[in-house]
Amino acid sequence: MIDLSVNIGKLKLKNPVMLASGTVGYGNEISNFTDLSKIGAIVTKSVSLNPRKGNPPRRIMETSSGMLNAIGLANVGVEKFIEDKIPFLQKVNSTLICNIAASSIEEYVECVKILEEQDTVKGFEINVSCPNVKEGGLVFGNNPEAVGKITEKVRAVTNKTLIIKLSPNTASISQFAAVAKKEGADAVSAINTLVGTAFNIYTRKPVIKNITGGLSGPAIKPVALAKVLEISRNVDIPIIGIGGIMCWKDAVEFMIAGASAFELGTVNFINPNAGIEIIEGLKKYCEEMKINSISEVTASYIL
Amino acid sequence: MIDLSVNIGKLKLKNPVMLASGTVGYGNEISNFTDLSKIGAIVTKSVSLNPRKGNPPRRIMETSSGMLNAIGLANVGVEKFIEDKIPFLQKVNSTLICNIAASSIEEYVECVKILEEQDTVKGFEINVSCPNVKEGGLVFGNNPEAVGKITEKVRAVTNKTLIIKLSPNTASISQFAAVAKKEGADAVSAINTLVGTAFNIYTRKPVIKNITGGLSGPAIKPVALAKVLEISRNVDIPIIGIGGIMCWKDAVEFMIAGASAFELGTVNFINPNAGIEIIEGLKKYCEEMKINSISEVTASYIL
Amino acid sequence: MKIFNSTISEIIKLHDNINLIKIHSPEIAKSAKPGQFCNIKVSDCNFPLLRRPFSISDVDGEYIYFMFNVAGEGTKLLSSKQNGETINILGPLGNGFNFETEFKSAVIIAGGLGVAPFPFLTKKINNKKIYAFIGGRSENEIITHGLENCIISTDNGSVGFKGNVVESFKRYIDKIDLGNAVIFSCGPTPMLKAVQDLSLQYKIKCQLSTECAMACGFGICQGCNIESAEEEDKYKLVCIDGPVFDAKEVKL
Amino acid sequence: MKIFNSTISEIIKLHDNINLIKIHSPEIAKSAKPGQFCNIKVSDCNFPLLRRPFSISDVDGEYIYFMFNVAGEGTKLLSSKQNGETINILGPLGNGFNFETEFKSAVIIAGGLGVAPFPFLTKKINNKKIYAFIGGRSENEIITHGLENCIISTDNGSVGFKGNVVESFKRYIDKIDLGNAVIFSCGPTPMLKAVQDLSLQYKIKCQLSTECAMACGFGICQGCNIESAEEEDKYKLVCIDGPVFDAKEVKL
Ligand SMILES: Cc1cc2nc3c(=O)[nH]c(=O)nc-3n(C[C@H](O)[C@H](O)[C@H](O)COP(=O)(O)OP(=O)(O)OC[C@H]3O[C@@H](n4cnc5c(N)ncnc54)[C@H](O)[C@@H]3O)c2cc1C
Ligand SMILES: Cc1cc2nc3c(=O)[nH]c(=O)nc-3n(C[C@H](O)[C@H](O)[C@H](O)COP(=O)(O)OP(=O)(O)OC[C@H]3O[C@@H](n4cnc5c(N)ncnc54)[C@H](O)[C@@H]3O)c2cc1C
Ligand SMILES: Cc1cc2nc3c(=O)[nH]c(=O)nc-3n(C[C@H](O)[C@H](O)[C@H](O)COP(=O)(O)O)c2cc1C
Ligand SMILES: Cc1cc2nc3c(=O)[nH]c(=O)nc-3n(C[C@H](O)[C@H](O)[C@H](O)COP(=O)(O)O)c2cc1C
Ligand code: FES
Ligand code: FES
Repeated sequence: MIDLSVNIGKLKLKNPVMLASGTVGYGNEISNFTDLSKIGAIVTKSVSLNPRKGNPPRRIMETSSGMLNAIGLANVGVEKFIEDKIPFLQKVNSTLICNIAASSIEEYVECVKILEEQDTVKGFEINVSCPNVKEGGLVFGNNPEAVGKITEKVRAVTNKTLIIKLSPNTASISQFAAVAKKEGADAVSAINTLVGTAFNIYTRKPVIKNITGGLSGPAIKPVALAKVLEISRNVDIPIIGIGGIMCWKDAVEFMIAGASAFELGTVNFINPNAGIEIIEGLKKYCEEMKINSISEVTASYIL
Repeated sequence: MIDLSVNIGKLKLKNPVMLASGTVGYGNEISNFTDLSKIGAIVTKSVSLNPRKGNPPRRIMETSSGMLNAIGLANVGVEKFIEDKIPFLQKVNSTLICNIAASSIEEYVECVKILEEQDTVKGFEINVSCPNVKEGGLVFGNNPEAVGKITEKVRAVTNKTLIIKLSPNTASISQFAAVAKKEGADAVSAINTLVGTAFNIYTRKPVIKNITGGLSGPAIKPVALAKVLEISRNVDIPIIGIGGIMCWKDAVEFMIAGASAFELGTVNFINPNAGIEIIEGLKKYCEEMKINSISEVTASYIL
Repeated sequence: MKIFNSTISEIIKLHDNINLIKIHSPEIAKSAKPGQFCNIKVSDCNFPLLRRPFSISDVDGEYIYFMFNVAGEGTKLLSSKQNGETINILGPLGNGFNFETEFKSAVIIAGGLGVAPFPFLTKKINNKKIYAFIGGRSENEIITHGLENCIISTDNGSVGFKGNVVESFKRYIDKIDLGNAVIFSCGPTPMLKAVQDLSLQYKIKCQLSTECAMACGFGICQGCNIESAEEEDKYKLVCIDGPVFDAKEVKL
Repeated sequence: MKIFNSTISEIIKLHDNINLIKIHSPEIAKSAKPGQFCNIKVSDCNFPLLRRPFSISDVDGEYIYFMFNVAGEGTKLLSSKQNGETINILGPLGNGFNFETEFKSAVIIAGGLGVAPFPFLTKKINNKKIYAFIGGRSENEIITHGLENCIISTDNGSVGFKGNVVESFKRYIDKIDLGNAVIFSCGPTPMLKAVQDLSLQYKIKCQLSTECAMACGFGICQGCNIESAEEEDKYKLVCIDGPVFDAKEVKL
């Protein structure tokens, strides 16, 4: 029997497959296509203190091996999240991580405080890196002090696993990982989307109403892997790898590059059962490579 | 008759199509496939003061809609460049821009000084952003002071058109463009490649010997467009757009986003005649859109 | 609503650029409703990355049909499929037309490929009086396959009424018992908008099948939002709240 | 050396996984030399991004042949092409084998798909004594199409000598007039390395057709470097200095 379980700080996941924020909704729709109880962890769509309408259409477009999105953190707000969404997520026998977005440090703290009470919520992923909102988002994500401050303040109000989700839109992501570690984060996740855009050449307007959007999908995989590797080589903190994972081979690459677990994003839109297929692939890989525990793969790179 | 000519500082190009550094060699091989005399400008492979052997194999790999490369600035050195390469480039009736790489500010200056004497060389593109060398490259590219210093010192020794080639591996590319402008650059080019990597999941080694490589091709186009737009909205300096251009439509997108001219990179490997085809495409676009001069397209975005 | 690997049994060319693809898919055939769509993976690899949404055009026994034109890379790949190949389909998705209310006549208003969902609907409402207003830019955009009582219009007048499909319908406004009619419309957004305005003006019941860019097709990406006419603070999602909306529900 | 849109006339299945594609390309047919290759665009779109290099396997009148197996996405697409489709080919590229020197016997040593360039070479040197050592993992990797005087080996012994192709050749070392022979070898790098070592040890003239990742195939990307055995300070490029190298020229 191969041990697929992994640890993220104090949190034990039954396997390293996590579903990324903003790409699984609140779990209910995707559960028509896949057995969520087999998934290591589910990260909710970013929740903010108050409901957000999100950006006007058009919010998405396909690019070469990728997609741009500017959803703008549309979400029901923390109150309704607890009321309407947690009951379903509770029944799913996975691990629930709540992704939090905010426009101010106080809002992060407030949100976490409220959700801290919820037993179903096993940890927080703090989104300091959303490229698609005017306030917060990258304003925080590109400023190490701000990331440090947010980590410190949120850490003070939660005993649950604390993950800081980092932006790739920076020269030195490991600097941010180091700050997060210093201020008490249990892990970092990398990467959020890259800032991108596209124009309609006849109207000369941006295709995405928000002007820029976040680039995700296989196009960004090499960048995401390099960011994970950079953190792994420089900072001793568990890393959750994200970016362009489409199949188990991609997932293994992320673990080799330093990830303890990984999140599936865009692939959920195309193959909502990808998580389960990846679990199968990981098992076969471990068998073939005579690996007893998947966690041995983490940061096993030979440079 | 549509006017395809554009100005980059004092330099007038017959059209905005430039061939990017490192993707046309020194012009001779690609001239088997295309008529270089019709191309707006040719940017040479980065030249350094002394010859460089470059990185050991394996140097390249394909990724989803992109490729990683870590050539490591292999080049013949400035002396041999003048002796062996300029004679051919002189005969080609295009405009020659010399791309310069160096490990120190002094080396940049020395190189430019030597090439300043060459009439065939009409301008310099200063590569402060190569991700694939240990010294120089991104060490400069991610430090605004260093970029400012290099620009200032090089400006002092040349009257030719001076272009600073910027790295996308940074949170705020416009900051670098602003520094370049302040220190006297005539233009900036954006973007160089994004840092990326890939692993062989069976050997656990990076596929590219250099560990990381530079990601280019259509995968990065949305990112490149966003960087060009960012500079265009923040700094008043001519921009040369680069990144994932495969056809004339991509080229028009870059011009709309703010570029006065653009460079073709990876596409040359796949279709070495792409430059000519893009010129034809631009003409038809201008006809259809009733544009008299292609330069009207530059920064014509409606946000 | 599941993912299926289904076999293509035939690709029929209706016009130069318009194809009807017949796929063996008993499960979807069984549960599908007119106006629903499927999200199709047109290749086995990561390119094109996203699935492509297509209305279920018709259902016949265990077979389902999609009608499509070659718009870009994805539909080009789809059109070059061979009989016997398998294709990955996610569906059926969306709400579909509501045709189980009381009404006497169905007014179909379709522009271009907007006819796609109507062969199936026509089958299901064959006890009603149907008027099918079919419009296109020119003759080779006019598809009447699987439709009944077609009233044709073309922008260039190459066949039928010269003018757009909404103008074509307007000529009949006095002739149809609009109080007992429902408009079912599908086509380009500007056309839908004209139909919507008309239906509100004349107080005709009206259902619009809308289109927009989609990533998932089943409610997890929030990429397909559309302005709600009823709620200020929330968008509707075309993929799960639609693609068919009551004309009063959305702002186009 | 140009870019051509050529027509596929046939795809012949030699084995389960091994195909021979016949293409009408008078220009390449006219100028090609054995050991040269072409860089082929296997799709009309940006995926897969790069061209794929394939040795010119044979030339017959105005037709050229490539032999390939399905390795990944690119070769999968290639294998699913239809007769009559056009395909974009850049070539011929590289230096090719040098067979215009004085020699009496040609020793071909090919592993797996390494046989690809040898039907063409065989045609050009049919006045020489040829020994064709053909190796593969098992019987279904053995292709003798277009070859002469084949001595077969398989790793699993399912056909011919049981062992690798270099061991197979070694058994003949005493039987061939090696002083007047030239080895022409193509196959996986570890095999080429063994052939190289052997040729240096026995002082046999030897030409190795090497393989590596390529972006352009004609000298502009510098992606295909290989360590030179002669110059410390410079790499050679497989695409223009090779793909065929004298065994003394390169470090494998
Ligand atoms: C609910 C729904 C039902 C549809 N039903 C049909 C149908 O029955 N027949 C038919 O021919 N077409 C239909 N379409 C449109 C069809 O999905 C597009 O024509 C198709 O996605 C184009 O793909 P492509 O790769 O060929 O074009 P490309 O332009 O290369 O596609 C690029 C991207 O744009 C998106 N896109 C392009 N055009 C459209 C469009 N009109 N609507 C939404 N997204 C688009 C694609 O999904 C893709 O992500 C429907 C769309 C929706 C949303
Ligand atoms: C000079 C030369 C001649 C060749 N001749 C033949 C031939 O006659 N018949 C044949 O079957 N194959 C030949 N190959 C190998 C052939 O190019 C690869 O099998 C093919 O590129 C695989 O593409 P893919 O998309 O199917 O595989 P993938 O693995 O999906 O390709 C991914 C990437 O890796 C590269 N790649 C994969 N395998 C190889 C390889 N072995 N060598 C170089 N690059 C590789 C591809 O070009 C591509 O960029 C030759 C290679 C070279 C360099
Ligand atoms: C449509 C969409 C919505 C997203 N929404 C969020 C979000 O609300 N919060 C967040 O932290 N990340 C969000 N992301 C980013 C993903 O969680 C992930 O970091 C990114 O997409 C890269 O992974 P991928 O390439 O596998 O998609 C979103 C991504 C997409 C495509
Ligand atoms: C193989 C290769 C070699 C390159 N070498 C150089 C170089 O020597 N100097 C430089 O400034 N940029 C170099 N570049 C970067 C390109 O000039 C260009 O900025 C980048 O590839 C993005 O454009 P593209 O997506 O069109 O390829 C190289 C790119 C590639 C792919
Ligand atoms: S298409 Fe993803 S939510 Fe509608
Ligand atoms: S493949 Fe580009 S230089 Fe050889």
